[in-house]
Formats: sequence, C-alpha cells, structure tokens
Amino acid sequence: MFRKIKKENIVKIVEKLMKDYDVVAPVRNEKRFVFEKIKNPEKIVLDYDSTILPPKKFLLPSPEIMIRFDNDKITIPENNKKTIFFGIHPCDMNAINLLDKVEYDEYKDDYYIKKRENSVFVCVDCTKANEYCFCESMGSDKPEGYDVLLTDIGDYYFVETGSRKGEELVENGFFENVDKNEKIERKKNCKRKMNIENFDKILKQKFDDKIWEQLGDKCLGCGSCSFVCPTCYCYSVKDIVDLSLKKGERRRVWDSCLLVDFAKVAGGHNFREKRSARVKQRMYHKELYFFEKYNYSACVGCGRCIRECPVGIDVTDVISKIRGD
Amino acid sequence: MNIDIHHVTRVEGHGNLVVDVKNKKIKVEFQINEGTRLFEAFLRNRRYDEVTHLASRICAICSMSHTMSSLKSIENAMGIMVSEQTEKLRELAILGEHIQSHALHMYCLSLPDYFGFDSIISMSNKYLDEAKNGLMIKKLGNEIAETVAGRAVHQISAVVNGFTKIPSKEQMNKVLRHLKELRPSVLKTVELFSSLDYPDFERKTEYIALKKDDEYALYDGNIASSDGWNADVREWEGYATEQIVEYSNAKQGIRNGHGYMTGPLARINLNFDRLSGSTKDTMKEYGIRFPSYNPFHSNVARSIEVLHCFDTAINIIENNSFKKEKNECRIKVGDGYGANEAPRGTLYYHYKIDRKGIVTYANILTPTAQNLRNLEEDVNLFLKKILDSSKEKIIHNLEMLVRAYDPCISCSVH
Amino acid sequence: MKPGVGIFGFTGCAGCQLEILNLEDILLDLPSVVDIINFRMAKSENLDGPLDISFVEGSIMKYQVGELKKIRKNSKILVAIGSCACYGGVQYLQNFIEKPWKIVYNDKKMKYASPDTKSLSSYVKVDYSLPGCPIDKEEFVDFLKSVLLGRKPKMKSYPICVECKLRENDCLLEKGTICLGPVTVAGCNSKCPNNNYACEGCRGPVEEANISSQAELMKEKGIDPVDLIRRFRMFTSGAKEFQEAKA
Amino acid sequence: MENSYIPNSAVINEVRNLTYDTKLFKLQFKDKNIQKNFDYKPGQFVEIGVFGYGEAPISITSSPSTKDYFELCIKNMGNVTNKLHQMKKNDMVYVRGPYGNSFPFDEVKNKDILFVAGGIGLAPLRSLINEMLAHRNEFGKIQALYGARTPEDMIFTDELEEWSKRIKVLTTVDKGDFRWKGNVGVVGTLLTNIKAETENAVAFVCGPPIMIKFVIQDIVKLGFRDENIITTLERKMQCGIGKCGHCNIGGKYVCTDGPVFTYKQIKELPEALQ
Ligand SMILES: Cc1cc2nc3c(=O)[nH]c(=O)nc-3n(C[C@H](O)[C@H](O)[C@H](O)COP(=O)(O)OP(=O)(O)OC[C@H]3O[C@@H](n4cnc5c(N)ncnc54)[C@H](O)[C@@H]3O)c2cc1C
Ligand code: SF4
Ligand code: SF4
Ligand code: SF4
Repeated sequence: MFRKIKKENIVKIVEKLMKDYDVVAPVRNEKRFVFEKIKNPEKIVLDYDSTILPPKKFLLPSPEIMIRFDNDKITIPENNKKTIFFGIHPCDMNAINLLDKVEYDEYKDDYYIKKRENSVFVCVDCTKANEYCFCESMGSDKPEGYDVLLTDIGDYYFVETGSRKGEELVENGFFENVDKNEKIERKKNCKRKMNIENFDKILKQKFDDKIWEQLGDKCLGCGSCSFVCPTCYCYSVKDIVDLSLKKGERRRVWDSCLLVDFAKVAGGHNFREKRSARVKQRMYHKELYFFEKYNYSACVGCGRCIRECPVGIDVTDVISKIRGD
Repeated sequence: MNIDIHHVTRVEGHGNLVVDVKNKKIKVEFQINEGTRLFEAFLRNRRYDEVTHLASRICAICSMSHTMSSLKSIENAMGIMVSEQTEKLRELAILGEHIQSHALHMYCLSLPDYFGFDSIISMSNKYLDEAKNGLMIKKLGNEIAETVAGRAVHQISAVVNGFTKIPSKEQMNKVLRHLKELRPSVLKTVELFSSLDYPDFERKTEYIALKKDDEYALYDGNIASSDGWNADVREWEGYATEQIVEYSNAKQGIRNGHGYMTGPLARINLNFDRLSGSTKDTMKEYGIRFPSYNPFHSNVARSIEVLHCFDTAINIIENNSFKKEKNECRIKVGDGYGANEAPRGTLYYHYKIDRKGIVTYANILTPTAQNLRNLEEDVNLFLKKILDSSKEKIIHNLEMLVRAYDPCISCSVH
Repeated sequence: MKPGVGIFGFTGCAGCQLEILNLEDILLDLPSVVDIINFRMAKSENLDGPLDISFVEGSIMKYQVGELKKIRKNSKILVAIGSCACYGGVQYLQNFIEKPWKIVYNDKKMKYASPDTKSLSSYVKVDYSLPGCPIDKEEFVDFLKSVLLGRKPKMKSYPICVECKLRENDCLLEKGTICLGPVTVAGCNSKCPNNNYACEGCRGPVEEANISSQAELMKEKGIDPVDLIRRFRMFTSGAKEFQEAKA
Repeated sequence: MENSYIPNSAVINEVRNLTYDTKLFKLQFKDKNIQKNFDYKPGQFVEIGVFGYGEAPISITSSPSTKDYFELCIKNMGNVTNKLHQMKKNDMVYVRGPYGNSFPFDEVKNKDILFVAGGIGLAPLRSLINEMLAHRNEFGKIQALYGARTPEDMIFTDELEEWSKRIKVLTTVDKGDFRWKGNVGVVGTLLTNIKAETENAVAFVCGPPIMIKFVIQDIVKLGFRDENIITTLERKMQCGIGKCGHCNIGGKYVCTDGPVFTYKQIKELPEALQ
C-alpha cells in the first residue's frame, strides 16, 4: 500500500498513536541522538544520523527481569504494552531481522519474542549517513521486515506498508493517497565502504594474523563496540535479592566478548585469555561465525562500533588491512 | 582525677578527650589523633580545576561546603563573577548539606543521648517514628545535594564558574514535592529539640559567623562577630590565627588569645532576625528565644536552621528556572578568598594561583578547628560544675558536650 | 546466628562510613540481618570482636597499625572500603610533594605525627576491596548480601565505560577531556560522566587496564602529558598501575 | 508459548559425597508428570539453579534407563555449586533441560569402544558407560581409562570397581600418596597399557580442556580416525539454549550444537582446544 503524509502531521499522528502504544523514537540528546519512549512528540527528530544505542535497548533491555522469586514462588513479569518504533533506520530494522534469527532459533527467547510481536516498526529511510556507516556495503540499506516505511520527499514522507499491521496503521486521515506510479528514488549516501567479497574465506585464513595482536594492544576492553551494536545480543544473568535474601529477581544484563571475564569459567580458566583473542572474537562473530550459522553476516554496517571505539578500532579498516587492500 | 575518653564515639573522626584535675586546677586536652592528611601541602601544584574535587575530600559530611568555599576562592583569585543561576544553585546545594548534616547530627549522633540509647538503631526500637523522621529529613538533604551537584558525598558537577550539568525541571519538582511533604516532620523536629532536657550550663564566648544585610547568611557574607566587628572575608586571617598544639593534629583557632565559637549557635545568636519569616513564627509559637549561651542549645539552633533551610529551598525552587549555561573561564594570576557557612561553622579558603592556573598556596580554616579551643574552654568550665558527680556521669556529660559541637574531626585535620 | 559486623574508620574523610549511614531506607532494617558490633561513628557501645565481617575505611598511619592489626585478628573477613583503604586515598598525594610536613605543621614535632600513609594491604591481609571515593552504597549493599548468602562477592572486572555507554552519555573523550573511564573499574554507575564530568579514576584501575593505550590516545588528542599524569594522581595515586602511568 | 527460561522445581532425594569436593545428587522433579516425561540421552546436560545464586550447566550422569530420578555429579567450583553442596535431602532446586546434543549411541553399536576420562569428566561418560553396559552385547570391546589428580579426587570408585568386572578398566593418578598402589601419571600414559583396535572403534574423551587436548593427540597417534574421536567441549554458559553467546566457538554454540563434538568437527573450529 502506498500513501504519503505531510511532515507537519507526524506530530499529530504520533500523538494519536500514543493513546494505544508506547512510542519509541529518536530524540536529541546533547550532541547526539537516542531512542526514547516519547512523552512529547515535538521532540522526535526523523532526520537523524544514528543513535548511540540501537533499538535493541527496548527489545533486549539491560537489565531485564526474567523471573521474580519469593521463597518458592516464581512469577514471570508480564508486559503486554504495545510499542511502536517510530523512525528507525533500515540498518536497524535489518539488525532486528538478524536478532530474530537468534531469538527465534531452536529455543525461543520468550521475552524478546513477546516484545517483538507487540511491536510495530515504522522505518524511516536514512538521509543523513554519517562518516562511519557503511550499510550499503552490507546490503542493509534496503529495509526489510518493516510495517511502515517513510521516505523523505520534501514536504511529505512517502509511505509504504510492508505488513497487515502497517496497513492498519496508515488507514486514517493523516495519510493521503498517492499516484499509483509515483516512484521514489532512494539516495545512496554511505561514504564508507567495506569489501565483503569472499570475506569468509579470507577471515578463515587470517586467524593467526599479527593484526590481532596489534589490535589487542590498542583495545581498551571497554566493550563499547558490542554494547552499541544493534546485533550484539550476548548477556549475563544475575540474581538480585533483597535484604530478606529470600525474595528477589533474576536479571539479565548485556555482556560483551570484549570484557575480561566473558569466557572465564569457575576455577579461573579463561578460554579467551588474551585481549587480542577477544577483539578477534567480536569481529569474527559478526562477520564470519554468524554467517556460518545463519548464512547472514551479523553486521549491518551501521558504523556505531567505529564511532564509539575510543581508540579508533574500525572493522572496515581491519577488513581492508587483512585483505591487503 | 584523670579522665581519658579514648576515641569519643558518635562524632566523625578520631579524638580523645583527656582531662586532668589536680588541686582544682583542670587541664583539658582534646587530642585529635586523626591521621594527618596535609591537604594544604598537596593542593599545591595542582591545577585550579582539580583542587576542588580534591578539597571536598577533606570531609564527607560537609564536602559541599568545601566544594563551595574552594570554588569561591578560585573564582575570587581569577576574577570570575558567577551567574545568578549558579549562585542560586549553589545556595540550594548548601541548604541541602545543612539539612543532611544537621539531621544526621540531631537524630543519629545526639538524640540517642537524650533518649538514653547508644545509637539511632537501638533508639528506633522505642522511638521508631522519630528515628524514621530523622532519616527521611537526612535523605532529602542528600537528595537535594545529589540533584544539584551530582552526588551527596563529594560533589561532581559543581565546578569553577558553574555546573557541568543542570538539574532538569522534573528533578527539581520532585525535590520541591519532597520538601513540602516533609515540612511537617521538620516542625516536629523543632518541637522535639526545643523541648529536650539540656544540661544547665552557660558560658558566653565570642560568636563568629557570616553575616549579610538582607538574609540569613549561609552561602555568602562578611565575617562578623558578637563582639561587634564585621569584616570582608579577605581580612579574616588578620582577625583569627591558627595555633599548632603538640597534642593535636588539628590546629586550633584563636582570637586575642581565647577561643571563639562558630556554628549553628553562633549563627543564630548573630543572625536570628534574618531567619525566614515562617521560621521566626515557628520559634515564637514554641517560645524559642535566642541568643543563648548554652552550647547544648546548638541542637535547638540546628533544628531551627533545618526549618529555615526547607523554607529557603522551597522558595528558591519555586522562584527560579534553571537552564544550561556556559561555564568556561580564563586563567588569571591572583590571591583568592572564599568562605561559606558549613553546618559546623564558617569555612574559609585562601588560594594563590599562578599564571598557568596552578595553585601555589592553600590555607584552609575549618569550623571544627576553629571551635576546638572554645570547646576545651567549655569543657573546663562545665567540668567545674559537675565535678561532684560520679566519674561515669562526668564522662557521659563531657561526651555530650563534645557532641553538641558536632565536631568534624577529619575537617579539623585536613 | 546473625553475622557480627564492625565498621571502622582510619585516616580519611569518613565518607565511606557516611555512605553507609546514607542508606536511610534500609538502615533500620540492617539489625535484622547483621549484628553491628562496632561502629564508633554511629554508636557508643562498641565491642572489639569477634567479628565476621569488618569494613575498614581510611588509610593507615604508622601509629594506627596496631589498631588495624587488632581488627584483623578479630575479623573473619576484612574488607577495605573506599579508595583510602584500598590505595591510600587522596592523602597519598603527600608523597609527591616536597616537605609537606613543613608546609602544614612548620616541621613541629607532634604527639601523633606520622607523615606517612598507606593502604590497608600494606600492613594486613585484605579479603575484599570496595574502592571508590566514596564507595558506592549500592555496591556496598550488594556486597553485604553476597556475604550473607555465602556467595563469593565478585568484584567487577570491566571499566566505567560499560556503565557509561548503557546510559548513552556523550563520550567525554570525544570532547578532548581526560576521561579515565576506560581504565577505571566500574561500580559507581558512571556517576561522573553521567554528570558530564570526566571520570577521575577514583575507583582505581580495572583488571587489565590498558593504560598505555589510553595514554597514547590522549597524546593523539593533544593532551599535555603533565596533565595526564596529574589526572592519574587524584584519589588512587597509590595504585601501582596509575603511578606507573607514563604519558 | 513455553518460556524456555523458567525452571521446574526438583527435590533432592539423596546427596552422596564422592570426594571432598564432589557430590552426587539424586534429584526428582516435584511434578510427577515432568519427571515421567524427562527424557534425556547420555551427554546432555541440565541447567540447575538456586534462586539468589544463579544457574550452572551440569551433565546428567545417570543413565536414561533410570526413570523416576536423575543424577548430577557436581564439583564445588563457585557460587551455585557451593550452594548446592550445602543443600541436603528434601531441599529444593530448580532445573531446566535437558539441553545439548548427546553422545552417539546407535551409531556406534557393534564397534569397539574406548573411554578416556579425566577428573569430573567421568560424570557425563558414566551415563553412557552404564547405558552401554545395559546393552552390553550390542557393542564390541569396551575399555575405560580414568585418571584423577590424586587418589582423593577419584569419583565413582565403587562403580569403577563394578565395571571392571565386565570391561577393562584402568585408573591412574597424577600424584599418588603412600596408600596408592596403582598407576601414576597423566591419563594419556594409560594408552600405552592397552591394546586398541582403531579401525572399527570409537573413542570417547572427556575431561578438563588441557587433558582433552593432549589425549586426543595421543589417540590420533594410536590410529583413531578424527570422526571416531568423540569429546565434549566446555565453555562458560549462562543460558544453555543458544542465546547468551558465552559458549560460542566458530559457527557453533557449545550448548546447542554440542557439548559433544567429534575431533573432526573440532578441527574446523578455531580455538576450540584452548
Ligand atoms: C556442558 C557442561 C557440562 C558440565 N557438567 C558438569 C558436571 O557434570 N559436573 C560438574 O561439576 N561441572 C560440570 N560443568 C562445569 C560447571 O558448569 C561449572 O563448574 C559451574 O557452572 C560453576 O558454577 P558456579 O556458579 O559454581 O561457579 P561461578 O564461578 O560462581 O560461576 C558463575 C556462572 O558462570 C558460569 N560458569 C562458570 N564456570 C562454568 C563452566 N565451567 N562451564 C559453564 N559455565 C560456567 C555458570 O553460569 C555459573 O553459574 C559442566 C559445564 C558444561 C559447560
Ligand atoms: S558490527 Fe559495528 S557496524 Fe556492524 S552492525 Fe555492529 S555496530 Fe554496526
Ligand atoms: S570499543 Fe574499541 S576499545 Fe572498546 S572494547 Fe571495542 S574494540 Fe576495544
Ligand atoms: S565518557 Fe568516559 S566513561 Fe564514558 S564512555 Fe567515554 S571514556 Fe568511557
């Protein structure tokens, strides 16, 4: 279904949606952007470059309560609130599609799936690629799996629906009909590129390359790269009790393979003792292991890890170096 | 008779009260054996924008005051005039500190004496409401400090020429709501502390506090004395000196060879007519009159100050809105002086800053150090009065007198 | 049997003890799970021991060593609380100043004088350390619960940035300030960066702190090496890693 | 939809000390139906938890033919395991599973079987050994080698005794004491004491990472083919169901794709034998 909506009507439509949904959308935060549960729709900024944390902060929140326990009684926190993700970029939408692969695998992640299925995704095509993103190289500039897609066409957003949910959403007065054949051009605007041709084979050969030692010397072990990555999903579980020691909750929090303890087991053995092995693990998991398991690279080229790494470790640069480009 | 109260409890820090009575001659030493920290030495060679966070570590309970006096002294040296908003926020922060510190003292350190318990925890078995009230007031004091300056103990966001972060409207409104909700508990506090049975003891001394024409001076003012003089903060070192005594790691403040008192009692004695109108009304209602020359009445003064702080804080929040401001500043050579009223009395800073912004000299007069000599003089006289009691009772009474000063020993040994 | 707890203070600002008293919401419930046997700052009836857990604040002057050893002897578990106890604290800075005793006390010989201050572990075995200037009270409570449960308390092994990133603060390194978040152990919920103020490393170095990489980065950003070294010398200048930091 | 993270309560029926730091727990789900339908295969594990402490992956050591209970052999290593060690008969724990793949069973019928176990690694193999012994005539020659650090560290000594009546069992310790009269040396040294047919044979190797690494090398030298060397990998796990990411090696998750792997598979996995 195709429609269009006047830009000034965005605030009104969000106001309306807020009656039935939690609306999550990008807003300005100091100099950057973040996704936030909207209280004031005026604050929404749709022509943003990228948010600090990706939408996973709502779908896989940290911390997330998994179980509440009180002596022998267990309860599972219920949250059936419907959420609209309003204004997420194609890369982030594609990242959610990738998270689906993990969370809907052999075992289902009930918490994720409940939220996922209670969500509506209104994508907005990206107009402001920053200097870090390379989604075109990863093929994730083309949005998939959205319910509604907005594309900036001047005073209007061009509206495409991708699902039944999306169609229901645009069936109201704010959306205007469009010429059936009106076509829109998507601007290609990524400045950064990454050559992924044969990268699986190349990565396999470069497992013992000296570049990993160099990166290991540089990496601060801060995990920022994985926390901001829209497809990094690793977590740790923690039991928290109150002073009675009998009552409490089991929570999960984001973890990162860059952190010292990630692969350390009881007794002290660390399966990834060296920082170089940890830097390598993240890149390999993104670019190769995920591919081996699910046939997709786990990187959507959003560029957040590059932007956020304090010491400038840059996956596109690493790949081009090991390619010998 | 020999009395050695080793490590006085329910005060902050380490001090022994040693008293020697021979032929009616009494020798009193408040031996402060807190480890020496030498702040005035290591603050040297630090940059102007580092010293404040270091200086706040002189004392946790009144870290906010150290923050403010330090900042004011730097700004004074570098010729920086802060914005009105910054002044308001700082004042609010100081109010928060007074609320917190006074509540801590009154309920956790002092009240157990009057109710016959060893701590607020044991006291709460019988006086749960009072204990809870006290803790809630204290918590709100901390909340104000945290909201305005980032953390209750050792502030974060208060920096030279402003704040790195301004509290949001929602945060401020929350504080306001809590202030209003808790005000009745403060009235109860005034009622409680004005009705306690304080030891009957008076000694008139010199009272010193900041003074301002139009308001009850806490954040700012001139230095003024009950002896009638009034001086700019810059001149303070000419009025009072610090003496090194061999038995105490804290220096003692001296004026004309005698001790003087600073702190809540001194402030109220000097400035009670500048308390907020509603506070004065409450005093009238409960028949509370100042000046008083009984050091134990410091507790009454504290309770009144808490009420005054509540009303002033409400007033500040209701009448101001706060926005982001620039807080850059230019380095300038200079001598700077800063003072404010910490919960225990006037706190004074003096820095010299060189052209690179490096501190080359630091002198800090803390309230407790200033009070120590006066405290010894009080102990001396008080002891004469109670000399006939049992030793146990004497010890207990002397401890109560020490506590009435709410000494902050780490401040005194900085 | 409830475990017996002692809370002691040596040389410091009493901020860590105060943070315990700042647990207003649960302070009065604590006696239901522990016996507070010694807490001189808050209590007038105090026993030396025996103690299951002692929390010790402050750095140690020579004349305090005996007292500290006594506490150690009386305690099953001894926990250093705060950066003074863990690293010597801010007063450790006197070691970097020439003749500090002359500056402050005009070289006068005094009864309790001892111009020398060290961490607890310089004198006794420390079982656990809760760093921070001051400690984080939530972390303290977590620690206490762990001990009560018989769970081995786990110190965090990741840096402040982890907590900071989750709060989506604008990274202060980008603004060209010296933020020690990447090399400082987490546990305060990135309080300073949350306030738009760069981490001063008050909690001390994190496991595997990559100090040379951060120093390299600061150099690239045009930070004066002297400023960087000073930053490493704030509240945990007694920590080996920070002391050895070269610009 | 079932929430995969919600455990079922199980009661401790019996706790037996196997060594100073290892105990055998006999467990039974509180809900009889769950217990009845609790089907597992040797090699699989469960996540056992105690609220307030967390969960730990533990191999099921009983053999599937035991229907009304299951057994876990647990070494005291950290928080959860320590808490479990303090628990007694009738205490309640929380269990989810079974998880993971399993040892090949039907596939290795009629073959000679060599077991090599080190330390706690005997626990998962015990399930398989007992299952094979229950179907003894369907397998060829079975031999079991077991090594522990010291005599005090040996688990299931009574069963080793029992087994030795039916199959060849050799034991060794890294470090003996004055009472120990048996072999001394790492378990790999026992391989020189046995005669093993390697053509139609399968070796099962289970133990600490370092032991696995060396024993596999020895077994390869004996002539076993890579696909006939079967082992288990150990990695940190928080979920057991392929979500938390901790046990990732290459394109695999130890929890769902393993923990059982052939050496052939392992060779394809980077840093598997770390
Ligand atoms: C597939 C598999 C089967 C196992 N079977 C057994 C067995 O039969 N008997 C036995 O005694 N031990 C077994 N282990 C090891 C056992 O899981 C750990 O000793 C245990 O998790 C330690 O938990 P803890 O809470 O006591 O230790 P802590 O150090 O407190 O660990 C905290 C958490 O980290 C994770 N963790 C720590 N160490 C390990 C580890 N080695 N493996 C996986 N996760 C870990 C767990 O989630 C654990 O709860 C097995 C491990 C795996 C992966
Ligand atoms: S690996 Fe980096 S660029 Fe790729 S999706 Fe993750 S954060 Fe974005
Ligand atoms: S963001 Fe950079 S420094 Fe931090 S863990 Fe990732 S690679 Fe290392
Ligand atoms: S601001 Fe500091 S603590 Fe936060 S991410 Fe940046 S370096 Fe780390």
